[in-house]
Amino acid sequence: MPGFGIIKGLKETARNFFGSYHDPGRFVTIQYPEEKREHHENYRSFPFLVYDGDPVKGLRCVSCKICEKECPPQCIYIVPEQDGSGKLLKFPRIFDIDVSVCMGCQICVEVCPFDSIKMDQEFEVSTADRFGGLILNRSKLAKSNEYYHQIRPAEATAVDAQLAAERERQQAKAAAAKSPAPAAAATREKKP
Amino acid sequence: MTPWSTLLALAGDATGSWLAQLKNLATHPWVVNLVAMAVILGANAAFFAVITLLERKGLGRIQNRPGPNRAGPFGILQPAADGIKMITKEDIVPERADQLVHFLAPLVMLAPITLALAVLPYGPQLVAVNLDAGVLFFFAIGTAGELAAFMAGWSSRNKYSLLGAMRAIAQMISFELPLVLSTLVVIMMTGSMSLVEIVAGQGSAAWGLPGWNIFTPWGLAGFLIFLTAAAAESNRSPFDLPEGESEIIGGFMTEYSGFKYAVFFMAEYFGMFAVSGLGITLFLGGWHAPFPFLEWVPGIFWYVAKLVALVFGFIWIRGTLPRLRADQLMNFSWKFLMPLALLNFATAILWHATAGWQFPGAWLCRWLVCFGIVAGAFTGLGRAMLRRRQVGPRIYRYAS
Amino acid sequence: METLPQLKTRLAAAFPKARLEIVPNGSPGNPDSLWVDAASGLKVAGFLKNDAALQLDFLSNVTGLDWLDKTVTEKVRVKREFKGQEIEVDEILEKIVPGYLEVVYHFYSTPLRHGPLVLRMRTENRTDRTHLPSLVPLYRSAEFQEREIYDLYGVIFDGHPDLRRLLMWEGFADHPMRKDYCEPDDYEYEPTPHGALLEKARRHYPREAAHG
Amino acid sequence: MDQALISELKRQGVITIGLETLYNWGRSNSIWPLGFGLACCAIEMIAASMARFDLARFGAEVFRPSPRQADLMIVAGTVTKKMAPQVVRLYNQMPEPKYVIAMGACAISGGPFKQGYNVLKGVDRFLPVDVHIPGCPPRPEALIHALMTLQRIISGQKLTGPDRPRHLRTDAPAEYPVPTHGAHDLEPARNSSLWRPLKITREA
Amino acid sequence: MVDFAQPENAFKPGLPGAAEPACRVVPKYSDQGEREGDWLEISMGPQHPSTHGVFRMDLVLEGETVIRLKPVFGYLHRNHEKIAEQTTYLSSMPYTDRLDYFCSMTNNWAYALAVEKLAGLQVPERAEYIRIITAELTRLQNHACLMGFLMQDLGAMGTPLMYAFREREKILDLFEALSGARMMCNYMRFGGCRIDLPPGWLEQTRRLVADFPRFLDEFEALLTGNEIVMARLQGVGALSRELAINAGISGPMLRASGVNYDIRKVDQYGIYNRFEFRVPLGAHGDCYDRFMLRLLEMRESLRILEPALKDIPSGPIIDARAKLRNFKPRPGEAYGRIEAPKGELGFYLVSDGSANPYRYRVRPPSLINLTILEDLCLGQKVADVVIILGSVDIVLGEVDR
Repeated sequence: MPGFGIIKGLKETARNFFGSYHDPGRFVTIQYPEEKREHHENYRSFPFLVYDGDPVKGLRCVSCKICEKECPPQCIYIVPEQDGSGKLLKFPRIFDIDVSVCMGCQICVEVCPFDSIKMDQEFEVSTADRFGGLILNRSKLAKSNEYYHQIRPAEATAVDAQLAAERERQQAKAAAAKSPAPAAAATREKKP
Repeated sequence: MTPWSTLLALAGDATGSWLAQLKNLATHPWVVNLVAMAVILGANAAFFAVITLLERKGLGRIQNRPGPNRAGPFGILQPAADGIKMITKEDIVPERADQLVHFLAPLVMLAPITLALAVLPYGPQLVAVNLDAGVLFFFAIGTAGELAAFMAGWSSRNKYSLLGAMRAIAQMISFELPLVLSTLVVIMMTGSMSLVEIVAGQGSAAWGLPGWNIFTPWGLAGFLIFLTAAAAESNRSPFDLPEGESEIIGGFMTEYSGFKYAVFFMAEYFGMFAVSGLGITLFLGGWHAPFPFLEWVPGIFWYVAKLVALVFGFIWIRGTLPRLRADQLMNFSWKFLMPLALLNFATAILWHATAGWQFPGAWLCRWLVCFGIVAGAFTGLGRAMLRRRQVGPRIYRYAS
Repeated sequence: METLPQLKTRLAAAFPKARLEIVPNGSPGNPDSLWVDAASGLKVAGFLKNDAALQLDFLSNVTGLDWLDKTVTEKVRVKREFKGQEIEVDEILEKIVPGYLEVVYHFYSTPLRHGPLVLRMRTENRTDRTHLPSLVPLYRSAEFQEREIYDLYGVIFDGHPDLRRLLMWEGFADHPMRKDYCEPDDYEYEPTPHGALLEKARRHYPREAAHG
Repeated sequence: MDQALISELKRQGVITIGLETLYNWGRSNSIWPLGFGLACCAIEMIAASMARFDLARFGAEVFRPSPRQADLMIVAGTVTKKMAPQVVRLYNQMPEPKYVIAMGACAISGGPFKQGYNVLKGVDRFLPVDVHIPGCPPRPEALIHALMTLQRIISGQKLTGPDRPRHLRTDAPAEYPVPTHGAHDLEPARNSSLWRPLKITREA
Repeated sequence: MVDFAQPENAFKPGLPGAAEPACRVVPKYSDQGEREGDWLEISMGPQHPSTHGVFRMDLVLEGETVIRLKPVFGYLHRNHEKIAEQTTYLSSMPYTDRLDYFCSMTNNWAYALAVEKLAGLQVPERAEYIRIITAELTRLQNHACLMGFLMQDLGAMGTPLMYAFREREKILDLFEALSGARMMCNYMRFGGCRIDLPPGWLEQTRRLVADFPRFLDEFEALLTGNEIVMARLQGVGALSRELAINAGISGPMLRASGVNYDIRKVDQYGIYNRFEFRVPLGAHGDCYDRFMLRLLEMRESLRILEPALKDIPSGPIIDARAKLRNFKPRPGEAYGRIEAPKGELGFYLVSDGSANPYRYRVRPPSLINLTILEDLCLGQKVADVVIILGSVDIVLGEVDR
């Protein structure tokens, strides 16, 4: 009978109408400013710099400029710190990220060998200030390792473990360079 | 003396001497008419505000979301915010538009519909103008909307506006016919063109059931035809071609901004209230309560309840159905609704002729026979229309 | 599908005047391609389409390529008079090999489900003799792709029914996908300039340019 | 009316609302966007108006297809040079008061595509942008956040005085010049009266 | 007076020099002096509610009948290919997300496939499974959204679109949990995938796959039997089998015209040969067939997903030889293509041995599927143009690149 298909459709919308009052599967709105969805750990928005301890001195970044080079839209700008004699130090004097260009692709995170740049989960950054509000400088970018743990617990723990292992290896190497024999013994001891 | 003046007079008597002195002035026909106009406009405008909110919330619920809920508690002030914004918005008239016609079009749209609203009986004694030929007046005045649509489309000097206007004219004229034909049945059966009398004729309830026209086979068919044609007349989905967003932007309203657009918008809703009101009056018993034991509730309540129900039906349909194409719309009107409406006459005549049947179960028998005719015609015509266009469900095969 | 050398032999037999050449692909596992001269390109494509063993009726992809003029240095042994006697010396000659625009077609067959067959055509140079035959009379799928190549590379397809710019606006003068295209943009506000971007924005950022 | 009188009236049960407050409230709660999507961000804009996020809660789900009835232009996506004249024209066609949200990196600055020859490096070279949303694309929540930012901006506007909004100033243009397509680039490539980039100062 | 809608002007494939013009000849309409006044030229787009972005069609109408249609592209031409030639291979990966911004996963896959062909990388089995799962999920959400948008073009006040987006959000949640972004996943890498599945992800996906048929049933009840939908879609924009092949149409649109050509079956890239799925075919090639085929393909995608989610092995997710930095494939060229939801998405790469591709070309299914837009629209009503365009399923990011 003609018209039956229309009635079937009407039935479906009516079901959704009434369902929206009792069935959470049919009322899917998350009323944003009051309710916020928990982001998954992997969620990413913009990069930030991780520091341990001191917000300036504790930055993990060594100003190697790999991320600057690899960043597809070229939104990172790094100038390394120089000491009095003009020698470049392993520390960024300027670290700017233009979030008005950043596309959040995470490639800087992937290529960083020092686990110093990570992806943030902050997305409420809309602003009326075109020039001031959209360039993140070093102080705005620096966020503590605790914050990193807070937003990405599993990943941060893994990174910490890796860094600790790395440091240990470095120390062991340094010790080995100083006095070969005891260091070798130390490494042997560590093995289960 | 109209009910309004009666009310005023009563109020004057009750409150005291200074108001009583106003009584003479208050019963002056000019004052009475002005007050009636103000009440109709005010009440409908308020109702319009409520309905826009209801529509946005209802559509939202159909679509699994809450709809406006920030402006005021539960979003009830949303129409107010829209109104404030609309009124204060800049009014743009395109440079090369026909300035005068462009200005007049919204007014020409709104004014006749307001007049049409004046002849509807909202309750016992609650009719602004009780005309003997109310139905005739309603249709005569209602057609002016087509003129307004064309004025708007022509004067805007926009191709989409023009397309929209052309569509609006074609559509409204085509659906005028089934609309009028479906009401003629009621006029024929009631024997009056006065809306007040038509409502009065539906009051008598048999066996505690309402005596509304919709409970007769010709009334049911007439009502469905009327509803379809009314949706088309008021440009509601699935017949919202003249302003089909996805095709021709805003149709004849494309170039209107600010308050003029709001007037168009309002006129469109007023138009919907008017035809729905006519439908209620003709088929749904007007202000009558569904059952005699509910008669103590004021008639205006029933009228508004029925109006809200009808409008909600329109919203429901709008939330579900896609729109037809222009030529399909014409086909639908001329080759489906028209024959059906004509056949409905025959059914009504049959119903009238068999009124004298006396054997037990005669009423049911009459009902079934008449309904069978209409339903059979509906199915046959529908099938034929779909088959002619080779439209139907398909079976798909898979690659081996 | 038959191998490319087999096909080349068959084509050479069918079109004795056509110049055919197999262009080897340096990447292992990927098919080599067949280079056809512009004059017989359309005929060869028609053969590929209608041949019963090939039935390459699906022209999937049309690509433009820009090969710049190359300066080739080669060592030549020449005889020179040196202190009265003739000796043979090595001389390095610099020769400019004219660049060309190339169009690469990828054909597939829907009934036989094989492919791709890669066909290439080259223009004579990059400047004034950039005509190639259009394959639109055979394959409608080339219509927009050839327009795109005309737009971005400047290859003129003879026989195309509607050769206009596809992506850039009418009145645009350049062919931006060419390797030597220089964009007109002015990077006056670039807070993070470095690398290629700094090259473009150098006028506005002399200080950054200095310390690189 | 001074504050004392207002609070006194409030104590008496009379709530006074200034015309300015009412006007700003009405405007900010009924922002109808132009149904105008350019690229990827448009999908997130659509997603923001869909059931999960529901822009309608703010009264802003009425995506008008005609610029004449719209209040807000959400520049959602890359503005190419080919498209730029149309974007400016659409803006000019909108009635005052009108607002612009630059949604996503491309609309703000050209974003990842800023090195393209056909990409406009930020829509603010031709239009006055009220709110910028970085992100590529910004989440739908970020769009809602931007809408709330815009609402805050509107609510805080003074209708008189030197810092009244653009549409009430006589010296501010109601329309912006539409660029034309030249042989190599847009002509002009930017609206110099509008686009005044800041001199970049680096923190030492 | 030439009637443009007449079939003799329709395109006939053939060799040049044949009696009939092989290529469609469109006379300039302004030559027909006496009828000029009756014609209405309108420019639909670039800002139009149903052009799916910034697409423009120059229409000539007689009444409401289309007698000429010229698509105009380039309003979203953002120079993806040029930028890719100036950056490294890896840097182009996030840009591919922005090609067809509904289907970033399949775009990633197509690009990764082309580079893997170029560099001879092997993809571990687990990564292949993940790729198939994400690609089929992408297909589900793309087709669902397409149908929603098509209904929007038909004028259904957004309700089907809302339902489609309701389901899409669930899939996007999965993508976000996996890759970190809703739309721009940037998930695949040359020789595998970026990160392994997060814990619980498979379970969530299984639940989604189990629930999805309910949504499909709802959609079918809402739309497929609806007389208005049938009347609007059936018999509109019919595309013949010959023209479809000749014009390089691919994807569901090609199969709607009755051509059995699914690259998942033909090329058997990835590990599609391990899965049982059927290829639905249309008989009429009209809008309704295109619409229904997508619905049927969604059901087939579910048939791929179920065993894939069950059988997924553990193991590495990326080829150990794949390098993230200093990736320089040897000189050569490769063409990799996959069956993206919109059609055949191919990447043609030419390497000159440096870190940047010498030529990076995207074969955009959306653009090539539009080749026949004018043929489909001639003689139809202007209201049909938008639904024909909707049923072609284009995304402007891919059309203009």
